[in-house]
Amino acid sequence: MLRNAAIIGCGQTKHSGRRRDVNQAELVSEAVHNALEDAQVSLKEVNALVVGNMQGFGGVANPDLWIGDWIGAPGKPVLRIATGGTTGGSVGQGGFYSVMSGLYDIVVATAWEKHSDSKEAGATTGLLHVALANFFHAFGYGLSMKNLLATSAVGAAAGVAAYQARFYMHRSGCRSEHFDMVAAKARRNAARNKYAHLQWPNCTPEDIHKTELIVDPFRYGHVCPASDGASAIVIACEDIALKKCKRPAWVKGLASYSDEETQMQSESGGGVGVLDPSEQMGARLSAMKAYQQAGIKDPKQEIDVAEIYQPFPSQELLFSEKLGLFDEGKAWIAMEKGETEINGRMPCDPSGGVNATNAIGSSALQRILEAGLQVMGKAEDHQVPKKVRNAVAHGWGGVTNYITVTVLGETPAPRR
Amino acid sequence: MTAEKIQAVETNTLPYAAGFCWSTGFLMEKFIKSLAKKEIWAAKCPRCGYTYVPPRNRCGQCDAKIEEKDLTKLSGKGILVGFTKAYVQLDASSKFVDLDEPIFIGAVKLDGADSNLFMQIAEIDPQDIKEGIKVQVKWQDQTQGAISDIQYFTHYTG
Amino acid sequence: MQRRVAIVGYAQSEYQFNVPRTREDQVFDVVKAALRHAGILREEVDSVVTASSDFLDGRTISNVFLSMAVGAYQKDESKVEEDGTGALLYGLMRILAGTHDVVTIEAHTLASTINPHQILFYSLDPLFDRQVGLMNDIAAAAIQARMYMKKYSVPEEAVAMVSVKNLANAALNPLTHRKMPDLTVEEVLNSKLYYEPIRELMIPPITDGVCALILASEEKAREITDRPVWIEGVGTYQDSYLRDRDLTRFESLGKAAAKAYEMAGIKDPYREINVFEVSEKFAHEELMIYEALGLAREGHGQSLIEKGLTNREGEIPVNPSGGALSADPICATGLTRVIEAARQIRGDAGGCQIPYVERALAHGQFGICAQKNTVFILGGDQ
Amino acid sequence: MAYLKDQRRETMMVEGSWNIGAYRYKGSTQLQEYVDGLKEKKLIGSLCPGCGKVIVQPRNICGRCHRRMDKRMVVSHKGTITCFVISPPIEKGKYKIIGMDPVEAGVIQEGAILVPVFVRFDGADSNINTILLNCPPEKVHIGMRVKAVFVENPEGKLSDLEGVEPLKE
Repeated sequence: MLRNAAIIGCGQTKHSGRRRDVNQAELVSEAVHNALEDAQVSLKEVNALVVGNMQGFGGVANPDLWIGDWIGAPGKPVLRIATGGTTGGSVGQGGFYSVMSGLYDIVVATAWEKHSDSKEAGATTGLLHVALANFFHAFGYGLSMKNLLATSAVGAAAGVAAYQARFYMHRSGCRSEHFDMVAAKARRNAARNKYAHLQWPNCTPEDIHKTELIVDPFRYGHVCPASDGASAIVIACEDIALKKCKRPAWVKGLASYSDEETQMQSESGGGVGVLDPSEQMGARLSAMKAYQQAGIKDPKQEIDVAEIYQPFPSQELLFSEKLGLFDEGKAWIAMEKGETEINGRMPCDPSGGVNATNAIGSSALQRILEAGLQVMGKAEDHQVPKKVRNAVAHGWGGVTNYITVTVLGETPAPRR
Repeated sequence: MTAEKIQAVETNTLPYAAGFCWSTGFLMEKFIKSLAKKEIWAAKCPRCGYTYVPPRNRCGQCDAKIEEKDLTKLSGKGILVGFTKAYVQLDASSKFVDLDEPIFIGAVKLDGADSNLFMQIAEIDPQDIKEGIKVQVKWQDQTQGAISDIQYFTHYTG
Repeated sequence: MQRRVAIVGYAQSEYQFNVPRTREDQVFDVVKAALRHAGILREEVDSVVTASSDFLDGRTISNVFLSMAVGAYQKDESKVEEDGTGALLYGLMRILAGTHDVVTIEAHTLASTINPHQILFYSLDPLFDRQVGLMNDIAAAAIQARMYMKKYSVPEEAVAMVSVKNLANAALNPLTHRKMPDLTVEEVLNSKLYYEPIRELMIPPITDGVCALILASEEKAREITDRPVWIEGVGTYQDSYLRDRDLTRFESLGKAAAKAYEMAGIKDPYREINVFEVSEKFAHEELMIYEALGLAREGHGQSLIEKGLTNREGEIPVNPSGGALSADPICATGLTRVIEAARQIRGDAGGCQIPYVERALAHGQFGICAQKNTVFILGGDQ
Repeated sequence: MAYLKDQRRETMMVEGSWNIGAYRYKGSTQLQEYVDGLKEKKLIGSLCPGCGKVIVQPRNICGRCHRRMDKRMVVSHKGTITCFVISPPIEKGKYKIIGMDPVEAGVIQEGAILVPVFVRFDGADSNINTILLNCPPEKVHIGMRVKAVFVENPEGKLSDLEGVEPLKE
């Protein structure tokens, strides 16, 4: 890195299933202005904006053209980045690169999703469209409804997640009950985060276990909600960050390695060569690169808190391993011992994570934002009770083939 | 089988449209509901005075917050600042089809507002449609609190 | 800029309507060709930035099945959803940041998938303009054209001359879509009226196209090629939404150009830049672009075309490749302009070549009535 | 205790749509080669000349090598289950797939338990997503040997491959 950048302000909206009190533009504006207020920066001082959502969910094409006027875009550079589930992570990283490049000094990165604007339940519109073009093509070759049920794992939202969980269980020895524990933790943590969606104080694994089975190994209680919400961060170069912020969250490493799509067809109905969707080479590579930039040699010791993108509880476990926080196949054992609780040795998703709040386009930016809050010491009720030197934020998207990994810390990355 | 032989085929798409139900927010809700009373409300920025129609809660010029108290009622009369005569329109299958009768689409600056509204201009002799003429709202006979309550803009009756 | 960055290779598909090949196939071929043109292997690339749009491609996460085709397997990848010049800017930022050295930039739209003007209808304010249901980008451009022509007394003929110039230039470019070497002003003015005063030959054809280029840091660029094309300046800005803009001028383009000139140390673009490749999505826009780029005073863009100054043989050739009017694969249009400008600097532009090009300007736009504009200044060695 | 509620006044809505039916997608004819193979009860994959991987169903491009996969291979009917999930008994009105209910459409019997699986056929370097037949759900395990089950009279459709069933070796 030739120039340091840091988060100096964070803003998000209250997330819920129906933020019908505002329209899409007002929702985004709420988060951006919260962030500006937090950073004590006016929109006039902002040099550029990086924005993003998943267009298909909100039903507005090129939403920055319309929404831009609510967030001071006129007369500013605006870059819209969208990479599926990692959109938020990519937007955040786009913001970091904007400042690190030396082209801009203060940049606002914002991402949002408003699921309730879609008539179809949950995220189906968007998720279906990922595959729709391919399904249409395959119908021409006699794709049956049974084939479709197999691909979608009988409707377990993102079908591949259920398969991925099974692969992980087989490899690590973890059981469905451990997913209950992760989900219960997410809801308990969310109850301490005033912006989160599914808040359930004192939720127990038994509460989750009582919910109906979707498809073994997943229950309804395991799955993330579809939320309305937006998040925004203010990113500044070194001089300004030091001037404006007592304890900025420095970007120490960032990477977004892609892998081959892990299930379904390639563009025209072909197979894929990833034999195990829980292998996640993209996550491994991204983490390696980001830690290398950050000068982190042993993430187990040097990372103090992790914000992992876990719409499904299995993913908190398997991705924490890919991020090097636990040994392969051992995350669930650490979780059983309480190491991933807010007051544990390696807190994972103290905010509740995506499992409690999923405004898709924004979710991965929220991980960066929450990691930033932990470093800045501003996470209020869900602040981890220890010194946070380094925090890692993760995002996944696409057909579990897109990854973003960002490392934030209390000091800038060492110069090479 | 060589790569050259691999051709693409066009897929038959199913007749499927994704539906959306955008929430409007408070100011826009007031705007739409007031159309039932044949009222047009605009939002005047408390800081710079720029007046938006339809209203919005954030000023794009100076970034000030705009609230319900900043709403002002407009007369529904304005000036045609620009227009075009449309010979085609997009049909349901997203193709351009010829209109039986060309229509006029105008950019109308309502008195007291700074935004332009892009609406149909009708019931004016085509030769009289020029930049700078005064126009006013033609309401539906039965207004119901929907954007379609504004039928089009037409000649100014004073 | 913190580092010097150069374009070291590029490739384009043939721009046509309804190419009978899949998206994946076309993207693969062009990226492969760009790597070959640069003379490097996929393994040497650090990062890939693509530009495409979910709405234009008709699927959420439009890039999800293309990662393999663009050569992003286990590479640092991202996607912008706007014009390809946005992807180029993002790729440039990644190199400037010092985290990457070689970046592939790819942009595509197969506009035959759906009428792209429908997508610009979908970009309207959903709470009002989309409910009214009258507008689209052509209607907006028509209102703009009329307002501009009225304000500065621009005759229809001057607008038609832009189409005549660009479509004749296109005849010399084997890749482009609409080629009309013998087109006359009368023919343009007799073509089908869409929205007065905009006629069929003042609108780009619906085009499928893919283009890609390879960007490298100075050290890498010197290793890869003897003829790097340097990025000397860049500027990008956005305007207000349609309702709250002065449609008779491209304010954001003016700012973008000023910023790019400042970075490149250009005081007098008219004399210091040898060729201009601009994205004129409607014929009248090119006249307004002249003004925004500082080549003519406000309202005087018409005189450049009338005097033939922007012809191939003129003092400031604009769009010798045929411009966006000859082929408009939406997200790829701006990146195509960059590639055409780079070809001019390297002397590789074939029939479109302008003699003695040292510096070139490329422009990309996105949105209704060019709401978002990006300008790049490119230069050769020396 | 249960979930905390977020109460706020909802504003009115306006509607709109995105017409997916207006798109004209293109797909590759490589799927035709695959279904032609199914008609003869053959499972066809593509071979990458770079890394030697065989992918079923065939695909055009090997991302690892950034090369075209223009060779074809036939893989075995026998394979191994690499992954599975088990559905609860499927009830009417529970699932919708592109607006259709599989029980109502008669594709699945009410109360049936479905076991979707990943199968790696011998000779392939990829998984195929299909359904396990003729096996009680409690018996399924990763590593289970299976063989392909075709419909009686294959017509050259993707649905010709009905699923897999346990292999008695």
